[in-house]
Amino acid sequence: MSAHAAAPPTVSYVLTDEQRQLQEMVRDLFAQRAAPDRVREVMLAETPGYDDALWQELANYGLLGLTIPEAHGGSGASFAELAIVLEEAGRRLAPVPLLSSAVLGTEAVLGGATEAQAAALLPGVAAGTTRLALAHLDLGGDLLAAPGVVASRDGATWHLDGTAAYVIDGASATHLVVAARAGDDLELFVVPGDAPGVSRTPVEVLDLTRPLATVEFAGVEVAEEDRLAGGPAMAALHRALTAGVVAIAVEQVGGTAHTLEACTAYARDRIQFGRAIGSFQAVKHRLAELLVELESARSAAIHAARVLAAGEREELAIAAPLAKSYCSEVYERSAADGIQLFGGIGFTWEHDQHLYLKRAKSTKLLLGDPKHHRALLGELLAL
Amino acid sequence: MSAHAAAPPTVSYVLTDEQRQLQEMVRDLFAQRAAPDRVREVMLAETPGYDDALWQELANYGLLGLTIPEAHGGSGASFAELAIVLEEAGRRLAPVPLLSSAVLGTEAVLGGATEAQAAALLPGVAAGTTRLALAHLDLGGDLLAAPGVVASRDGATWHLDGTAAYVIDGASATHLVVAARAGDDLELFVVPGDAPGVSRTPVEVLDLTRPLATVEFAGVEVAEEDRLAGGPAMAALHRALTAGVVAIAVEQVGGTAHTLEACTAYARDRIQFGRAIGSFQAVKHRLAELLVELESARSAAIHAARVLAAGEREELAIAAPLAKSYCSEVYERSAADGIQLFGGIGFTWEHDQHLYLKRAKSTKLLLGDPKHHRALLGELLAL
Amino acid sequence: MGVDERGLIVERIEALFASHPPADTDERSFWGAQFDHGLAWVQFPEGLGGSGVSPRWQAVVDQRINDAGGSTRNRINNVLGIGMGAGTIIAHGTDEHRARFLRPMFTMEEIWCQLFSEPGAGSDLAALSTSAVREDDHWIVNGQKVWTTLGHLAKWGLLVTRTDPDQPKHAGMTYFIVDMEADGVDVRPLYQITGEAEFNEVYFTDVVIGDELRVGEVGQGWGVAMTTLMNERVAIGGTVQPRESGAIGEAVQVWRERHGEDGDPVARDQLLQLWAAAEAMRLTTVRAKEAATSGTPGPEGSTAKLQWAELNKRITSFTVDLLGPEGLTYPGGYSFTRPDGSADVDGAPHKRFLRARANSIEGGTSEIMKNILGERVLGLPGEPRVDKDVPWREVPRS
Amino acid sequence: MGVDERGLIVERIEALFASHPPADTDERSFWGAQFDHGLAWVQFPEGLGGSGVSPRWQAVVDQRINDAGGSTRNRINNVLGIGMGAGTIIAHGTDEHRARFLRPMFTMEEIWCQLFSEPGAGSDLAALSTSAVREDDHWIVNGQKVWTTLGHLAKWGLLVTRTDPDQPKHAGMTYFIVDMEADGVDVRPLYQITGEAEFNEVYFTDVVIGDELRVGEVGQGWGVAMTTLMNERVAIGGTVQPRESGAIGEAVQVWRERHGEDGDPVARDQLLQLWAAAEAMRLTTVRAKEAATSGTPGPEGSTAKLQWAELNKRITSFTVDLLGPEGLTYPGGYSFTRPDGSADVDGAPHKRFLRARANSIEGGTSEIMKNILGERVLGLPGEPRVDKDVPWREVPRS
Repeated sequence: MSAHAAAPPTVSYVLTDEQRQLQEMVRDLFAQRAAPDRVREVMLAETPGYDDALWQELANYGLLGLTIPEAHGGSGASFAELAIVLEEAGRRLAPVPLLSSAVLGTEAVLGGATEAQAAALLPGVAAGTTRLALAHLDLGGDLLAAPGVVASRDGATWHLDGTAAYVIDGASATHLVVAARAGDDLELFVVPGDAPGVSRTPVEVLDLTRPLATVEFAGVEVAEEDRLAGGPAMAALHRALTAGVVAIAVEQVGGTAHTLEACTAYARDRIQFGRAIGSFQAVKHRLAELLVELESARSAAIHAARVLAAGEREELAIAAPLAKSYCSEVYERSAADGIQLFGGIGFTWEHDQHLYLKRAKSTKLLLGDPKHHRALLGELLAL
Repeated sequence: MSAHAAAPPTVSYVLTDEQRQLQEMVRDLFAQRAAPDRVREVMLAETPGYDDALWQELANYGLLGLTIPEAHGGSGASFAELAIVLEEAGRRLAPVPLLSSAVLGTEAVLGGATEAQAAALLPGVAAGTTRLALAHLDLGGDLLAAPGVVASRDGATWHLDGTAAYVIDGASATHLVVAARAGDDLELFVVPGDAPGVSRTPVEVLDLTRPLATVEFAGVEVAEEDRLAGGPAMAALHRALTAGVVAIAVEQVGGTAHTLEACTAYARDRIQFGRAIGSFQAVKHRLAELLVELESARSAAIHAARVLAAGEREELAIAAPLAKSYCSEVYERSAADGIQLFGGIGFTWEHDQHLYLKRAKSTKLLLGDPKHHRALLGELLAL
Repeated sequence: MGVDERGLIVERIEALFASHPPADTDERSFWGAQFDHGLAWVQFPEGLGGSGVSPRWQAVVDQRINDAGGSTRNRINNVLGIGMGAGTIIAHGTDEHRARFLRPMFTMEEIWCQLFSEPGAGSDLAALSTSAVREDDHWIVNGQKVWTTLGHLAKWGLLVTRTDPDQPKHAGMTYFIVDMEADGVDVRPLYQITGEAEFNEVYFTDVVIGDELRVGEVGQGWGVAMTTLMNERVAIGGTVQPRESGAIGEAVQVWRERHGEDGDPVARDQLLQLWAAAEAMRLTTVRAKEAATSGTPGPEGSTAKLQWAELNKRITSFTVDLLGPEGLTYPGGYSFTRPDGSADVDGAPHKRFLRARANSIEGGTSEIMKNILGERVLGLPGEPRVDKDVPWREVPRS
Repeated sequence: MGVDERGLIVERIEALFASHPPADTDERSFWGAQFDHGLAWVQFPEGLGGSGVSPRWQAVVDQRINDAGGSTRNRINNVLGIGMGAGTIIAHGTDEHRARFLRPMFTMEEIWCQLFSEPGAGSDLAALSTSAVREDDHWIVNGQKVWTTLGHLAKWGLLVTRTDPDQPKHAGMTYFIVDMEADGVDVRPLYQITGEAEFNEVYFTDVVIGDELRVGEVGQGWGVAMTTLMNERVAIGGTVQPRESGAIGEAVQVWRERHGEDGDPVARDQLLQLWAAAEAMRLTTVRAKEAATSGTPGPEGSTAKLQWAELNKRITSFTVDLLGPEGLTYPGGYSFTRPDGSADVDGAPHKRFLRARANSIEGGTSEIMKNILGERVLGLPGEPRVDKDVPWREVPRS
């Protein structure tokens, strides 16, 4: 029953002064550098699928190594700080590979690499020159399903064959962290994105602001030293995915907050029947409900990010699926309601609300949908 | 795939002139004889648990034998006409054992009795002097679960032992139609309510307008001639329960219609902030949604009643669970919203809305809840 | 009477089929003959494509045409004319309008579009500001309209304008038929969240319309527009579809293909909830159709529109969820093209999910529909109005 | 500063515990001493039960008392006084009020009730019509109040009256403390849908109240009442509960007892949806409590009240469904009794299901809460008002 214990008091929900400064700085940065026109420009460009200048700027501010130890070029902060960046990125749909590289890839390396491997990889990640992507799904795409890539060993060399599906930022990453089956075991390999035998095909995605790729491996040779050998690969993968789940929840809160703000501003300005539409209860009450839902979602996401940062693994096992299931549904509902609240204009390509709807729908399905996470929660709570 | 075929065109949704006259007559009758004060008087009285004078009046109008052949004292109409009576009864929560006697009991006899047994029983049912109740649930109370009564045969005499739970109008019925296990078979027996060895205990019910009883059988002797022998008992029981399910859906439509009408009238009259509350979108829109839901529920219930009346068994297998699952949820939502719309007064005992909420909750759970019926539907549709 | 009507209609169908075998006649010729036989809109007067009988016989006619291999696709492909414009012209047009416009509308020689909504006048249509100023025997029109289905294909448009800004908003409007090929009419594609441009924006710059193309009296445009809109709301969601068709049919198909009997029980229960709601709604259209004895669309039509819109949104969203990770994709990509025809929806569930978001906006938002149901059907009082009884030009707008 | 406050409070707790060991002192004496040590409402001034520090230290005090075996049940059992009346008296009362009422309120020697709502003034509290007419140094009160929790046990009532019907509705009210044992006060039980009478109706017939019991200026009653209501809405739903307690705890218990791991997956997913919502809401109260640095309750409290009410209704209804056929029963029957104490809910899930229906009505309906959130938190404009700026007696009422 210890899994039932309430959140430990070590977790604080109030931002420190430093965290508040970080939040303001990042919010301003994305407001300037990830304005809607820029987001659209990047998302409609053929390549590279992200905004490299903005990415470098994030690196310059030390925001790509928040969870990376200082010894490996990071800032040695925590996931609580990274969560602040992710929320603001979600608010603007910032076109940078934070989820793939700073969360999924970094956590997989932190969990699975030897000290030497970490020392070789992570400084580049923190500097923004290495961009990681996690390739762990087969074509069926179930979370934690047997990966579609098989690794076979030949002396000090491994060969990878098969297909990894729905790889986030898979086409633009410099390195792929590949989960592969090796007999009955799972192994993680770090493979350059342009290694011989690797072919990467962009997926036609619903959410153009987050590129996905299908990555095929045909006899790709990987040296044994590029197999993450610091611990059990399954645990490292689990760590990466749990962090990914929490990151998505935080990002969803940012998107929901944006939706509420944008809709509220519109409801104050838009006049129909001689009145601002926000004076009609149909609009006002829906926005009030959205506010309530947003605040709850924010609580769930912050809680998960804080317990992750605090390393409270038992509580994280509850907090992560709680956050992912709850925030996904709030984001989807708010993004869809947003279209309705904006009315006809909200249904046009030129209006931004659809970008949030598509992000909401995609993140709801990514890394396990709400039902999946509730089932996890049920197991943990023995319900 | 034939189960998928759309409703056959033989079923008409428009009332005939005769049916419309019946509807008006019954509506007037219940408006006068089942006014709220009278309903409360009957529901709070220790005995008999129903309004005998009203019951006799229904009998005098021929309304208790609508589905009984003329040869057995009925009017030889159909379930379509009975549905009209049930909807109006549901609208007023009329304190009469229509569901137990005119639907469940009558259908069990019609389905299970020999011609001679029907001739002996049904004229009394149509005349209102015989009131049937169906005793088919064990204490677990699952729909169609193995009954809690066991029948053992000794020559021409049967002995019944065990407990039947949640028997609708079980304490006041003159006769119980008892489903009992006899070895691997199911049998139906008709037992006088005051037979030696039968003890009936009223249940403390949520919905005081519909009494339930626990009926215990201790070595109750039943003659072989009182075993329904006209056909397989399981089929007769299934027929009775299907009719009961449809009857409840129809009754739920009546209750929903009453709720909408009462709330709408209140919303027109009740003034707050210098305006009728029905002028506020929070109230107006909820009532509009309720109207939409009511009309759909009505369609589902009428459809089920008509296909039952037309004997279209294949379509009935879809229509009955559709109606029960859909109408149950609409009724519950509308009855609960009704309390909210009436505000504080709706939370008082003296206001009638709670009687509808309790009826809605009870009928939702009675004879299988919505999830149960959707599961049935899923099997039929092979989903 | 019903017996006489049926006899008349059956007789005319047989005459039509004898002279123009549906399967062997080109569409345009057949529709012309159908019009001439009084079978285009059976409730219309003789000589105007009708037979002066109850509109319920139209379903019999269309069924027979389809059964005989003919086409009724003109009703869809020229829906704004045949479904909405024709009734408006019959009710409010001149004899010249009726003689000039109805037949080529029905034969699809001339496509029609509707020019009501504006950027500042959506739900509050009566706030519209596109101006028409009279000069002698013609009017000069300036302004912008949006959400113009088929605007790029249309020959004629149904246009509502502001002709007197000093009247209260509902009193200063006038309704016209406008030639979409006239000078000063600029039709631009309006791309939607699906990546397609099903609608257009239409800009009017000093467009000249002869007074003979005015429909109804000057200042009576609101009443004429209401006739058009009532027809629209009946057309949306009010037709009887087969069981398990449309959005729920697609959901069932995805379920069977990808999940089936071993599927997640939670998703199955959600599917069955939607199935039940869709079927209950469908049965309501069956019931409403059977109950409808007159051809005058009333506020009941709003029930179907509201319910259909909300349910369609729920079902199409659920269907994408059923796709699992494939829900992350958009098969075919965002094309930025202009689809053929009108608002019919096809293609992958993903596109239908996005397209359905507009269901509760187009043809009257769900909020407006609830106002209508609450006020016109349930008799609830309206809200205090700040935009009535004052000149249009003094009412705040955005 | 926080360090000083903590030190002060800890010191006072220790002094209190030394002189009055919580486990060994009778409740009334202990609460009196707690008041005298400035630990009743820590944010209040010295001498009035307070220590003049941030209200967040109150939680520390109460925790310590509970840990030491003492009781804080006075906060629940005299909630209308301690939770709402005290803050009102501090903010708007006279020094005499503060000296006379606070201590016996805290010790529960005198129970308090609230007399705001009327049959014709529910959500629209400012429409109230109970009249107070001045005669020399006293007032004569006539009218009816409803929903008076603890009315039958109370010594004192917080009463809002209409003193000037010719003023606009918000301007003509005056607030009093009324002696519930005075002549002309008639308290009658008000039975609810649970079969119990948790509330009362209170009738006033020529009740005399001395002017010294007026709170705030004549005509300023609305502002005083708002202070009371803000405290109420914070009290409802705003406290931090343990995980899986309250309604969701009961639902989980029913699930474990009757369903458990073999239970229906559809019901399990519904349970988990509710669990997640309840936990997210609970975490919000944790977060809000941590963020609260000042003791002034603001509109944020409305979030918790709205969310808690709606969720509690859903959970308690779902719990009855989990009971299956036992949901048809009402264990113990409808008793038509008056329960002890205030609005705390216990007993079978059936009764909690019924009781929860009032959650979204009492203390501000969910509709009113949404107006407040929309207007005060989100800054959306209000609706056009027809009941302002005109004399109260001319505004339509029901």
